[in-house]
Amino acid sequence: MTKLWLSRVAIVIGVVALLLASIPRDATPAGADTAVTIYSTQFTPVDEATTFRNVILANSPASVSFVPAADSSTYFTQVESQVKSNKVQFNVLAGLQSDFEPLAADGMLQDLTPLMNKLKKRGFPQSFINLSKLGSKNKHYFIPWITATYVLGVNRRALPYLPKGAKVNKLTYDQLVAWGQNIKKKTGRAMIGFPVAGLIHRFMQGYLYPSYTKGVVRTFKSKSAVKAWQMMKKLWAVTNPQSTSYSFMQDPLLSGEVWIAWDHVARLINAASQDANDMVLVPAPRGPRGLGYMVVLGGLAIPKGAANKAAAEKVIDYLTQNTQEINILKRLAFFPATRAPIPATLDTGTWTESLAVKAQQNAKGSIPALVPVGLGAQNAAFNKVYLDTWNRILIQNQPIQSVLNDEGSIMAGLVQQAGAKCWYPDKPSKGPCPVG
Amino acid sequence: MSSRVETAGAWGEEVTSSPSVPSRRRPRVEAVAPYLLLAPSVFFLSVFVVWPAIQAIHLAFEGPNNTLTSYNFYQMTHEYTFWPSVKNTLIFMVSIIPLEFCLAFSMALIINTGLRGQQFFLYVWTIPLAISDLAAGIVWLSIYTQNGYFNSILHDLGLSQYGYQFLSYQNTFSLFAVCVVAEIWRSTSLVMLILLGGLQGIPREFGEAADVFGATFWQRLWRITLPLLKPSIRVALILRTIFAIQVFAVILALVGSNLPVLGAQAYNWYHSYQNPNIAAAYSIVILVLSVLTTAFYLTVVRNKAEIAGATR
Amino acid sequence: MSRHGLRLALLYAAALLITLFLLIPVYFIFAASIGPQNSVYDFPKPLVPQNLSFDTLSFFLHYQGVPEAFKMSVEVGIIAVAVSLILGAPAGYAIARYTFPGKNVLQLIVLATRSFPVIILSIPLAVTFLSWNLYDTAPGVGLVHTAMGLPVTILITAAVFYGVPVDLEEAATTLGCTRIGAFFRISLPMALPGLAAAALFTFVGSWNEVFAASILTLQNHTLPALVLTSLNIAPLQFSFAAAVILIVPSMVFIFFIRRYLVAGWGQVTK
Amino acid sequence: MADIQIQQIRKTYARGQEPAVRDVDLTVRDGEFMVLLGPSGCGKTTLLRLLAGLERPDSGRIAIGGTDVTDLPPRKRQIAMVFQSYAIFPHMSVFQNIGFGLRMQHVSRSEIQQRVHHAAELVQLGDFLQRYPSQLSGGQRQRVAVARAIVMQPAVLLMDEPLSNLDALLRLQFRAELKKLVAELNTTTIYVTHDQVEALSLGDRIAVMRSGSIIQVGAPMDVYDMPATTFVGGFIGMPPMNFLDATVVSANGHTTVDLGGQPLDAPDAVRDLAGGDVTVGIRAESIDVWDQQEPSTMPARIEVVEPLGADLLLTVSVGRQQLKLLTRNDFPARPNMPISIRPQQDKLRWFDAAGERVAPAG
Repeated sequence: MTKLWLSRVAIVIGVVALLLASIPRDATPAGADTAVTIYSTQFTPVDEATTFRNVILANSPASVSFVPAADSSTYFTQVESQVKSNKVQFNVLAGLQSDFEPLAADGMLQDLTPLMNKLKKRGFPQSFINLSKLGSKNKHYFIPWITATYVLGVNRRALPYLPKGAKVNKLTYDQLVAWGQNIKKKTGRAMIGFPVAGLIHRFMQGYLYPSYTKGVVRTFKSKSAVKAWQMMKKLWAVTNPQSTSYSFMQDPLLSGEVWIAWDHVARLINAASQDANDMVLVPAPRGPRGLGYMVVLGGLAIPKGAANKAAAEKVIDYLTQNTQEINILKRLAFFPATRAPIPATLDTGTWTESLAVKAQQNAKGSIPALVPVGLGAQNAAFNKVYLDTWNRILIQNQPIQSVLNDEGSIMAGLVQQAGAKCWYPDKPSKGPCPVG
Repeated sequence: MSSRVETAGAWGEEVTSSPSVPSRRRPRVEAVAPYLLLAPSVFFLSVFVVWPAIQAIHLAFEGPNNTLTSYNFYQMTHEYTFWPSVKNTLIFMVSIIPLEFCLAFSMALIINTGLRGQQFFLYVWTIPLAISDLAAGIVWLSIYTQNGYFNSILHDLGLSQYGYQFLSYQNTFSLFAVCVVAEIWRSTSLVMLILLGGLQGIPREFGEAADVFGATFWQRLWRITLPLLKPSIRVALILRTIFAIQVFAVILALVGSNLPVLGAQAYNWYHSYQNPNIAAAYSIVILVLSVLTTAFYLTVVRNKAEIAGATR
Repeated sequence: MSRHGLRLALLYAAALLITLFLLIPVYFIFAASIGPQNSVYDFPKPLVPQNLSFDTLSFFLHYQGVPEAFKMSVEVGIIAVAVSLILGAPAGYAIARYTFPGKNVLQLIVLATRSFPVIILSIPLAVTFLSWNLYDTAPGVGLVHTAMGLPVTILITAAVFYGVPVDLEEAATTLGCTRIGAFFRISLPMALPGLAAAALFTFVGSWNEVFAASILTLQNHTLPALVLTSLNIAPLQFSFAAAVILIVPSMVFIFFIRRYLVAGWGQVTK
Repeated sequence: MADIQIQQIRKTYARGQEPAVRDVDLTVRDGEFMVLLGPSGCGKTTLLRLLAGLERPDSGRIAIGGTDVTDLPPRKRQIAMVFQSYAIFPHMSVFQNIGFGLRMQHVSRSEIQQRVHHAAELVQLGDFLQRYPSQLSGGQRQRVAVARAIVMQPAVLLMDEPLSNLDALLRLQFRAELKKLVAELNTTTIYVTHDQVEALSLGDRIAVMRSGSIIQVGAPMDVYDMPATTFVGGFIGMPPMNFLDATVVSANGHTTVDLGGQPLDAPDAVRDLAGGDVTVGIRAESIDVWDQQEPSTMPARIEVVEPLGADLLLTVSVGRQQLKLLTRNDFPARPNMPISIRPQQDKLRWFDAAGERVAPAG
């Protein structure tokens, strides 16, 4: 009996030891002095983060650990609490302009003007340089780094079903609806997809609302917004109902569950690259007020109280070099925020992407919407308003106007609390942006 | 509770019990010994269970600047997902428990017949006990997702070309069914263990006596086994119900927000929307439901003997 | 076939059916995680994996954050096991060995805390832990897992000590031991396998717990918390591999403690 | 080696309950084998546990070898105990079990070796020292328990029903071995049992207990022959003593009782009970029996015949009362047969209505 028991203990200890031994060691040993930690709202998906670490950071001048943030709100509270408690673990912040904005407003970011002057030769567009001031007069709080947008991914098998007169590069929302209906009629399947468990709020904030109302907050419950939602209801009827659980569209595109999908370029690029023969990327559709689209500008900043500023600046310098910018384009589908020369030999996926992006930007009457600005800790709640609106109107079939009124009052409360002024394409406001 | 109980201890085989030894009074030091031994645990549980519970209530009523308010509850109940999530949680609970009980009871009875391979069955049947709700959700996701294994089998059988959308929000019934199957798969083991523990505490002679008197299998089950098993059944019911009310990771992994439930709402409010007050309000709803169902079981599933005992 | 034989056949058929229901999903998740990475998009999926490849598993294991989360999970588990044994074993011993006023009430309270929803505890504790500097640390999560595991530890250890006859301790005291000496020389060695079972059970519980772990951590996730927060940003194969990694260790542990599980839960209802 | 003095020991387990041991006095002489005998629940085990120090008395004193040990823990009392369940440590080998107590006393390793081997030889376990308890039979475990106790060379050896878990044959064999062993060791021994045969065969003296009190202490044959109460008479002996109810009749300075036809002369001590009830006790083997009418006998009728081998056990009715008697196996007994019986006058024991013996005086 004792022997049996001993052998059992041995086996259990063995399993524990195996478990411990099987913990893979960290690939990059953390050199204490030069180690730089990047905290980022971008490249958070598992695939992207892996590529970022293994490819983009491969030749970095310092050993870098890359920490993806759960979401913008977490990012904000985390940085703010670290800076306030003076225990800053992050050396570099990577995020969207909208992520930096509330941090700068609360004085959490260092002034990077000297670095900006040093890096000016990278050739940032003037508009980006202006944005990096984040409303201040002459301080630059972040270095422009990457830009990205959202487009449609289309499986070529859907092309035969295009409605008459519609061109896949110049779709309107009504044509998209007709296209979906056509597919459903002929194949019996709903083949349009939206990342409802993913970035769907950006679709409403940057595409649907600007295209139909040329606004986001001021026009939230307007008549034209109601029209937009009426169109959406028709579109939703030919949308794959599994959309409610999609967080990225490349998976369902690749598996053939959907043929037409809207998403962030970085979340479509795998489909476009892996299945280059079947997949094309095209500009988002246009609405009655124009082609609303959203460009996100990502930058790099340094939080106040961060250790090792020199190494941090070196890392920022490194990441904005042409090689890295082009690598990010090739591998992660974010475009350079610099004048990095785009090579002619991009892979097919990235190439069709760049075409789609350009077409979207150059389209007549395009409305480049901004990522919501000035909401700070209310970001998550603000996005939730859009998500709830989507769910209530499309999934629960509640009456459009009353949902918009309901959610509009919640939104008004949030904007008020955050004190956020209007952002483009809404007309500027003096105080908190009024919900209309 | 009797002062000594024979259990399958490590040395159970060679230990023969002496006739019941009455409880023994010990000198004064020993009279406080049990309290001293229990004190650390009680203290710990107070700090990490009782105190947070009080805190939760406070948090749920906390407004800006430390004021007290019921606004959190107002906001919670006016969220469009609140009532659906209450409803879903309750339906989930009500549909799981009877199914799971029948299955668990059958499993316990089968093991208790002492059939050959009993050890093997016991091990396999307790495997899900090792599987977290999160992992269970993912496991069933691999089966029920549109291009998952279930649809693959249907396809191979020629029953479906592209597969069914079991996880679509439109198909409420299949959403529920999928979650219920996954949860039953994961948690029946626990119920089986509790029932089996109880079954093994019932002396075989009772059943044999009933056999001798010509009782059929069902009569025996109904008149001998079930009444004697009541304490186990009650514990299993209470634990199981409370866990069902808390259900969250299985559903998050399997159907995401297509099926809002209270646990997932609390998680989302804390984690995604960064609002601990409303999250706490949700947890209070969970607490109230738990207390109500426990009280229900305690009054409904009672032994006559216990009622007699209570008046003693 | 005789009536008895028929009944036996039915019994085995039922047992087999249940076994299949419980095992097949485990088989599928293993099958889903040992293909090459993009086999997750295949439809229809082969029921027997075609190309064996550990790509997916190794991708998961080497994904940044996973090794750390793995380590965190082990640390949290060890803390939970250690603290709940140190606190719970004496309590279990007291329940098994002494009769004292208030014993039944105490036992009931201990059991009640087990059934207390962890959801309720986590949220206020997250707030409290921030001020105690325990937020986002292994001890913080470990202590909450202790609170969840302690009641069961007490019950299992009580069952274990019930199984060690009082006579043995008394015999030791007549042979020259003090009461404490008798405990350490006789009861403890005999109870060790049972205590180990209680420890493993606590470890499995901690290893699997996800709600408290994700609420109480931000960057230092445990493995399940990491998987949960990655559900929306990870491809399917990542989740599948995660499920396998989560399942394997606890399956092994359960194998060793299944006997005690029956005894322990049997005890609960006494 | 030591004597034991127990004075006015009382033990109550829980408030409001009857005491398990009530104000017991008992003296055990040095080297004596004292058996505590009684039905279950009579307090005999409690008394033993009080002696061992496993229980603390409510009141009263216990002295071993002239030292007051009432407040001492078990390990300081120089006692050793054999438990009913044997209480063999399952995680230790036979050698470790037997040597456990010596190790606790920090006896040198070589001495432990030597003493354990000696003790093991005494109980014929020499070949089993490396085994574990799970590899032993019930009888062997019992021997380990005994060896573990005697190896301590205790002043007092306490045994709590050590044979009760053995089957009948083993029990018989062990009884003799135990008696020889204890006689050789000459250790003061207290032995608890509910088996009167064990008590009679083993003890130098027997203390019969009932409801927490000692009713009678005496040498086995004295207790058998002269039970202090009807309880003792009924508890000891197989078959138990016969008890016949009778009314005392006093006439002409002669006291007699009528047991069914034949008046019996009563001793003087019974005379005081004239007109009252008396119980007459007689052992089954002290009744003479004839298969025909005899003068000055009582008529009786056989009801049951049970052959016991050497003897026949007859259940007979005398008037309305029943009694059991033993006779030789060549007696031509059949059910319903009329017979004549006569109790041997000098074997008659007389008890008053409360069951106390009134005659003959002890």
